[in-house]
Amino acid sequence: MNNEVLLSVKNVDVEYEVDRGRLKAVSNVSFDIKRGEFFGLAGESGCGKTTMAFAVMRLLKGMAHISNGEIVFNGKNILELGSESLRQFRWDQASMVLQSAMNNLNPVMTIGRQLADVIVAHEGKKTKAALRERIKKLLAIVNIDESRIDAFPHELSGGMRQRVVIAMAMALKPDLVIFDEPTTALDVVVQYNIIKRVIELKESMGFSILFITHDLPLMLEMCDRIGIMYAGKIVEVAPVEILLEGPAHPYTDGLLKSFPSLVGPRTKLKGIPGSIPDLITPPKGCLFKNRCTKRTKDCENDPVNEKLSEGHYVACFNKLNGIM
Amino acid sequence: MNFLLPRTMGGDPADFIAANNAMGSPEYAELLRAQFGLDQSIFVQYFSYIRELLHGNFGISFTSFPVPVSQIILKALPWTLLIVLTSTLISFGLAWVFGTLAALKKGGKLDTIMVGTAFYVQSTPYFWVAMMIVMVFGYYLDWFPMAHALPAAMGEVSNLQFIGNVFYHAALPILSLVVISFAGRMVVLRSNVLQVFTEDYLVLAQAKGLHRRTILFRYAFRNAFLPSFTGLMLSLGFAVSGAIATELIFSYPGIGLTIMNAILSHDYPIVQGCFAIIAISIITMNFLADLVYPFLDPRVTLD
Amino acid sequence: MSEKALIRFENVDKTYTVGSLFNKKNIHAVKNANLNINKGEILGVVGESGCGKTTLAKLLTNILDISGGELYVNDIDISKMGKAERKKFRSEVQMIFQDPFGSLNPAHRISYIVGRTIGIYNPQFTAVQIREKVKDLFTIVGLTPPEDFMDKHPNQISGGQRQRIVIARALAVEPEIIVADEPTSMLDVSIGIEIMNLMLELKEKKQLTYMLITHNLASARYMADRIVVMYGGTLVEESPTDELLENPYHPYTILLLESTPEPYKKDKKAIEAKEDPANLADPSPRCMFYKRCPYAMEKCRKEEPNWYQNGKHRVKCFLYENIDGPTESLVNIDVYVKKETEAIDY
Amino acid sequence: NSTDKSGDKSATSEQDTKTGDDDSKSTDSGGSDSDATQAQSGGILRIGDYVLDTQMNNKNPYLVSGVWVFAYPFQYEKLFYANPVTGEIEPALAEEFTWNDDYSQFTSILRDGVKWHDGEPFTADDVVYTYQNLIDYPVLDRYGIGKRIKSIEADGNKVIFNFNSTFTAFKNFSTAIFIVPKHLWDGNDPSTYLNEQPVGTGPFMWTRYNTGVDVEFTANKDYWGGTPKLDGINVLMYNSAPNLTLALLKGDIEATSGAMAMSSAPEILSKDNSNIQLYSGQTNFVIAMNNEKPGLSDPVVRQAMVMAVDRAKLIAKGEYNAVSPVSLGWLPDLFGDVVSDEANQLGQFDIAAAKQLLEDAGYTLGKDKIYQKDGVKLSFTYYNASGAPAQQMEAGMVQQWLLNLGVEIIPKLATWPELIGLGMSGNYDLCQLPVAFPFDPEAALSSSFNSSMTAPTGELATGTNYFRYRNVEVDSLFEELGNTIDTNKRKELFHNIQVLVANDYPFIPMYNIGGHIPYFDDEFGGFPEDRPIFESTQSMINIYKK
Amino acid sequence: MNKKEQTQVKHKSDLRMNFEKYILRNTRAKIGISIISMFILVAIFAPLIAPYEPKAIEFMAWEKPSLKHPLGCNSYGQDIFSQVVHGARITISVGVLAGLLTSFVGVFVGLYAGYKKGRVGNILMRIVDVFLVLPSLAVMIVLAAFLPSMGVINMIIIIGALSWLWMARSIRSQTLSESQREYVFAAQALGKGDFEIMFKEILPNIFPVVTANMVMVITMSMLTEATLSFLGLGDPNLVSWGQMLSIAFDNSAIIYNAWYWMLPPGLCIATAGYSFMLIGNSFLDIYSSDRGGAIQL
Ligand SMILES: Nc1ncnc2c1ncn2[C@@H]1O[C@H](COP(=O)(O)OP(=O)(O)OP(=O)(O)O)[C@@H](O)[C@H]1O
Ligand SMILES: Nc1ncnc2c1ncn2[C@@H]1O[C@H](COP(=O)(O)OP(=O)(O)OP(=O)(O)O)[C@@H](O)[C@H]1O
Ligand SMILES: [Mg+2]
Ligand SMILES: [Mg+2]
Repeated sequence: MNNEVLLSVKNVDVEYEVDRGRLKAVSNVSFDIKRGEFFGLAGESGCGKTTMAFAVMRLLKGMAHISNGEIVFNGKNILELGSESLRQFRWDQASMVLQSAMNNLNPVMTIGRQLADVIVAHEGKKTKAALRERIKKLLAIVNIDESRIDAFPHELSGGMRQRVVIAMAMALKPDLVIFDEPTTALDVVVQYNIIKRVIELKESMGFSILFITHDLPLMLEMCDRIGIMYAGKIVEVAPVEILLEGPAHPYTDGLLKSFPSLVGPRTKLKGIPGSIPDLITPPKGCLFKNRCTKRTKDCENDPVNEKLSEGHYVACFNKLNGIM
Repeated sequence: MNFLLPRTMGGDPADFIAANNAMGSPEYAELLRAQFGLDQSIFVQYFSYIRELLHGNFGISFTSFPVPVSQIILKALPWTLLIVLTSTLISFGLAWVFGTLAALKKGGKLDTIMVGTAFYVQSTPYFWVAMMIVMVFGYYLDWFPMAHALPAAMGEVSNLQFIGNVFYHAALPILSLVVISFAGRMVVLRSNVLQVFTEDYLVLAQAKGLHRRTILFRYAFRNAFLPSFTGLMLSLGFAVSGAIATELIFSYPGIGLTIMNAILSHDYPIVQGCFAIIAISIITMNFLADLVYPFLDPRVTLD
Repeated sequence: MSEKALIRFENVDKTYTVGSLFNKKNIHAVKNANLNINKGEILGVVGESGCGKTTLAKLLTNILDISGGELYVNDIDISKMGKAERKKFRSEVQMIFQDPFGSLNPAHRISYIVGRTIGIYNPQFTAVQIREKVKDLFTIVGLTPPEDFMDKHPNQISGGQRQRIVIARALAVEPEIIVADEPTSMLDVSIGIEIMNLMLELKEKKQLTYMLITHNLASARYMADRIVVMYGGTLVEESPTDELLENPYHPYTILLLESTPEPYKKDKKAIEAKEDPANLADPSPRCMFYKRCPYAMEKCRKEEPNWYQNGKHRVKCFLYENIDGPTESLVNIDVYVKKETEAIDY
Repeated sequence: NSTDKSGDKSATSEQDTKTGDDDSKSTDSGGSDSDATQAQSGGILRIGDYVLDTQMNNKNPYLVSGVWVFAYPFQYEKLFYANPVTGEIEPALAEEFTWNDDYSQFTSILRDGVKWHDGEPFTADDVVYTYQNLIDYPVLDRYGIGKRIKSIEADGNKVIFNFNSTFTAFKNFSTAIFIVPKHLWDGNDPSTYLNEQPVGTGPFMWTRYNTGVDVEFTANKDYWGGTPKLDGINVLMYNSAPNLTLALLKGDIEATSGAMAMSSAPEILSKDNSNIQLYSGQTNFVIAMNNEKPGLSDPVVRQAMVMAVDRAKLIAKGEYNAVSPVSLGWLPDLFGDVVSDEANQLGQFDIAAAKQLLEDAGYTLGKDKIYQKDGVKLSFTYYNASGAPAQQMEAGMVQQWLLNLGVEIIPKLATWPELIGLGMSGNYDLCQLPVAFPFDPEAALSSSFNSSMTAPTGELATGTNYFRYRNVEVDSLFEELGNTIDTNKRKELFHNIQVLVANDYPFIPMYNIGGHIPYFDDEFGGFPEDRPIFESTQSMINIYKK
Repeated sequence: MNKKEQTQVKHKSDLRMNFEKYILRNTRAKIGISIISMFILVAIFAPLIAPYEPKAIEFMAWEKPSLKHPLGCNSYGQDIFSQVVHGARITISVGVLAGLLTSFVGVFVGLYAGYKKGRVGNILMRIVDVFLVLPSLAVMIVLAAFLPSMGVINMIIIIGALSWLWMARSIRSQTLSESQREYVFAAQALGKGDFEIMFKEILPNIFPVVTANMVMVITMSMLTEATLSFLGLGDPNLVSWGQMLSIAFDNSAIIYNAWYWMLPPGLCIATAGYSFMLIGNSFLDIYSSDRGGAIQL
């Protein structure tokens, strides 16, 4: 991993137009991903992770729009891309694996055809033989036997389908691969296998990963750095080691203490009582204040992002662990 | 049921014929009854009906005694099939194209107009549409013939001319059937396409940076078509219902009209025969659909 | 335990019939299950998706009928209950479902949902009494003040609150046994842990017996006294919780343990396992895990292993077939350790 | 072939018929002789008919079901022809006839030089064969002629019919029997013979049927009555009367067979060159009254009800004057001089008088404005055909008139077969239906008014006396009629019967359905006026293209 | 006592909530409701609105539209405008009553076959399938020929007898999927009776589907009424829009250029049906988006 910044998200706001008004699903979010970095994004359901990922791919449509900020990818603001250059940007530079393996693939096309589509769309027409050769190699990297090239998605198990999508994501050697909860529908054993494979691929290819999941233990085991989102904002970004030692934000702390563990004493865990505030009419000040044990009257103001150490940012008035 | 249903109708066909032709003479009606086999008990009638059916016979018509029902039906069926199948295909094709266009521009002008019109047309009485079509295109404008499946006194013509004539005459009936069925189909296909647009694989297809064309034709179009395929086959049953009014209005020699008249004149064998034929053809269609479906949708296997 | 257990599964089978008229298949979702649950105990059931956990739960709550064997609750064979017995049974065994969004009828107010349940078992109660009782229950499950919630519809409250309502509804009939099918898997962890805490608390207060189904070993460890591991419709291992984690017998249990992410555990080895889902439609006797098992023997393909028992710890695996008396685990983690792969390029 | 015009004169006691052909030709073609000569060039007349494909399978003129009656008169001929326009019986295949003294033997002398369409000569054997079939196959014999025939003999060009007893009406009945060729039919069972390719003696020959579209007929150059001026006729098939009308007005056809939407009559007549030929026929539309039902059993009530119905308005509004009225004496114009004028005058529309009649008879108006007497309220069910809007509209008018009179009507619908069933069983109070009769005044009257032709309510009537009408006096007149041979005496008896029946008011007359044939004569001429345009072979041969 | 009142008040507010949710929030539903209310008002006050007795044969046949006769007179000399106004009564009530009848049977059978399954349910669905294969219009004609003539009631029974089939099918499939939802299992585990589950648990959840279906059936019923009338199976003693069209066709209104006779009844049927469809469709839309249906992309 070098220190070159691949993706820089700066003060991005995303709003959904809903019946009751505007829902700010992502507000003022900034973070960087370095080349070759395995970056995780964690947070409770509905905190805006998927929205953020879709914003990076510019897949948001219809009622959603990015109302503020910029997303700089390889030095280019992708929010300014025209439709053809956007098409070329997608997948060639950043690819994405969606949550459910079942529905990621078109059920009525062979996986070979679907892989070929990607290649043809970005590299132009090729001979059939060349294409097949390329696709077989691709399948091989995710441990799928090349004989399955003409299989339909329903003929494969969930894990295999997810591997096919991963192979697809690797096909054009992009700089960034976004995984949006890639394995929640899979069993732990399969999930473990797949993610290990992804890491191997990352090591040898050198792409960066934006990894979104609920599963904090998994993330802690796999990622280099983690961003914690809460109610549309990033409250803390920190390298894994720091988080394991002790996070700075009370929310991160609560989150980490919500996971039962397989090792260590069987102590009682606390969780975080309460729930995410309504994002259409958010309260003033820190959005976490209602659930926070460390709440003070400072919290009525908006906390600002502070850099604590290299790669560690937090937005809180009452940081834990005295790290300062 | 085919057998019982028509028989539940009141009135006796033999009496009716006798009254109209023989001063209502009961003796004469009795003779007719014997000739039609209606003098036997209902069970005997039923068994002979079943026996004949197993031999592929539908019995002999009363009102056009002594012509076998199958002969009557076989003459009428092709015409009905012609207009029903052609109109179904045309309306399906149009619905597919326009449904997709409307779905693509959901909420747009075209979509609003199309959907609104479709709802409206769907609630229009079918026969009325047909009447209006006859009135405008057949009577006032005189672009198409108002009646018949072929020109009168056609004489010997080449095959090409024959086919030309057939479609020239079928134009208005088909148009009327298309107008009516197009609307409903379009709404369905539009919502299918919209449904497909929400599928993850379509989101992924977009993320993949595929060309718009590819997304539309490879991913959206075909998948949107699949759910309505079986419905397409079932809808033929409705189309036959529609054919009754069509054939009445366009003096078209099909099976709908045959049924209608047979019912009105209590000609059980024809009613039975038509119901049986229609049921059989719809069941066959469905069977064919089931056979073809696996080729269209690999998720379904044939076994 | 000399006394008979509260719940006894004796060779319980469950098969689903699926497919069309000409192409019928039997899915053996639960096979030959033998299991006791004692009063006041929390039994955890873990296993991969589709291994039959939910089926087991539905059998115990009598939502599904068993296809073979016997299932006793309080010494009553629940497949042979009469109407009155069934009603009594319903008030003894209650279920909490995985999906708090689906298990509450969105058409009713939550006060009705809970109140109606009380009403069924206490027909003598007046509306006022029921309302009071509902308020009590809401307080018990931590929905305070109850008045704030009474008249809401399920879709007006959060997932965690819904799951609390589900628990309140289960408690409304004052059951002895609660079967919880992944009660927290649809919830955010921070909320889920509270639900687990609530369940533990209620167990003490009300002397409940739990069957807790989960696919997460860590949650099972947090809650359960004893854990049963299922694979492919069969119970493969059963043991008190700590013993299971320390000394897992079955190759599958070990795979499960090693695959569970555990950031705090040092020196984790990278492992890799075959993926080959168990085929529940194949009726031939065998160890369901044999295709994926690094230790698989010829025998595993042809016969079903018997229980090997070591005190309260028992396992169904041919590795232990000839062992008499207590033993350490015969499975070495290293069989799963990933071999080095050459650099990847494509 | 058509030289023997002298034979056109009938040698009967009935008055001379006009010798149709020459006269009518000269009158019709009037001042347009040049057109008539041009006519030799041919032309094909297009006629529309309300006919279905199911009627095209079977061309057996004996059968009554599934046949296309309209086409027979072009192709087949009978011994005699009953002309409904003039009410006379004209010679056809038989040139002359003689009766024996007690009217139990009838000799018909056949026309010479008649040929079948296939070139075979027409002989007395064909006539014998035709009539013998009626005896051998009762199901073909709807008027029950066969059982009255003792024997039939051919003798040169004569056919001698011997009857079991006096059978004065035979000549009338013979106008209903088409003669079929023995040489083609012999050996087939005539009760199921389909007669795929009809061969007759008429002026037009069946050429081709184009399924569901039309039937083409070609002129029979060898027709005994003269070569038809047209090359052929072409009958187009339509499914409904409105469609026929549309086709006629659009110009797809020059004439219709008679089926048309009555309401279109004014519009058709408003066009140039349009005509509608009207003549009475063998079906009376009436509102049958069950003379046995309480209330209706009182002749005064029946009379009042008849008088409450404005028949002229009914015909004008409901049928656009395209039908002829029905007399209370039953017989329509086509029966000529046996029709009683006196009967026809009875029961004129006059609601006030009708009310008075009821009051005089002791009926009183109830609170609901309905007359009643002795607990019997004048409230009747009124059956009417479903699927026939014009009928229903007329029923609505009648209902209103009867309500004006003070009689309550409960309308009910039934299909045509059900209506007939109701009529036969008598399970009705009022029932609006058509009653058909043969071309014989005696049979027409007897079948509907002889008490032997009815049965008590609930049992099936043996004839068309659906009214449950019984009058001893009438019955005895019928008996007398059966024994009377003398024409003048018979005429008197007919008159007496009609007057008696009319005075009993057994039904409410509506109208008589005969022919109402719209046609355009801009391109074709020679349409006859003294005979039906299409029903008579003689008239068809004179139509020509201008 | 007090309690009861309270719950009743609650109930009302519930209804109002649904009303707001399904109707007021949706423009299409609003349009539909307003058109249909207009028709219903016309139907109720028909005698006040119509200038003449609809069946009175009093005027000149084929009169063209004029101030005296806004839509002219028909072939018998009846005032067409009065007929259109009165026709609303019959056509709409046939539609609505047949819709209600259909819904009643369809919901019951659909719920039963979908929830209880079992032999009775299967047989019911077999019957449904058999009937669905036959062309419904033809079967209706047979029924019409068979049933003793009873006018509107007849019509309603005939339409109802066949249209419940589709409804039962759609309700059944909805019930099938609904009964896989966990609240149904929960109800079973709580020992609720089958009928309570069917009608109190499942039914409220598929209510929008039922309503939407019902509304569609109403439209279909009005169309069927028109078609049967056109085929001559209607009750001629009543003035319905279908009956008017039937008579117009039979009396060759085309050749008289009598658009004022042929257009209004057809347009009325279409408009009334259209507004019902609008209502039904917006119900379904809201229902499916309530269920987390289509998320727009
Ligand atoms: N299409 C949409 N229309 C309106 N609101 C939306 C839409 N999609 C998402 N939202 C809202 O935006 C917020 C963020 O949603 P998002 O899907 O990004 O969350 P997430 O963190 O990915 O949640 P999860 O972990 O459940 O996937 C949520 O409150 C959600 O309700
Ligand atoms: N109603 C049913 N009909 C047919 N097969 C079923 C049915 N329910 C479950 N199965 C099958 O039985 C097997 C066991 O299912 P079950 O739901 O008990 O698994 P589970 O362990 O609860 O899985 P999960 O963790 O995904 O909830 C699976 O293969 C499933 O496909
Ligand atoms: Mg998400
Ligand atoms: Mg489960």
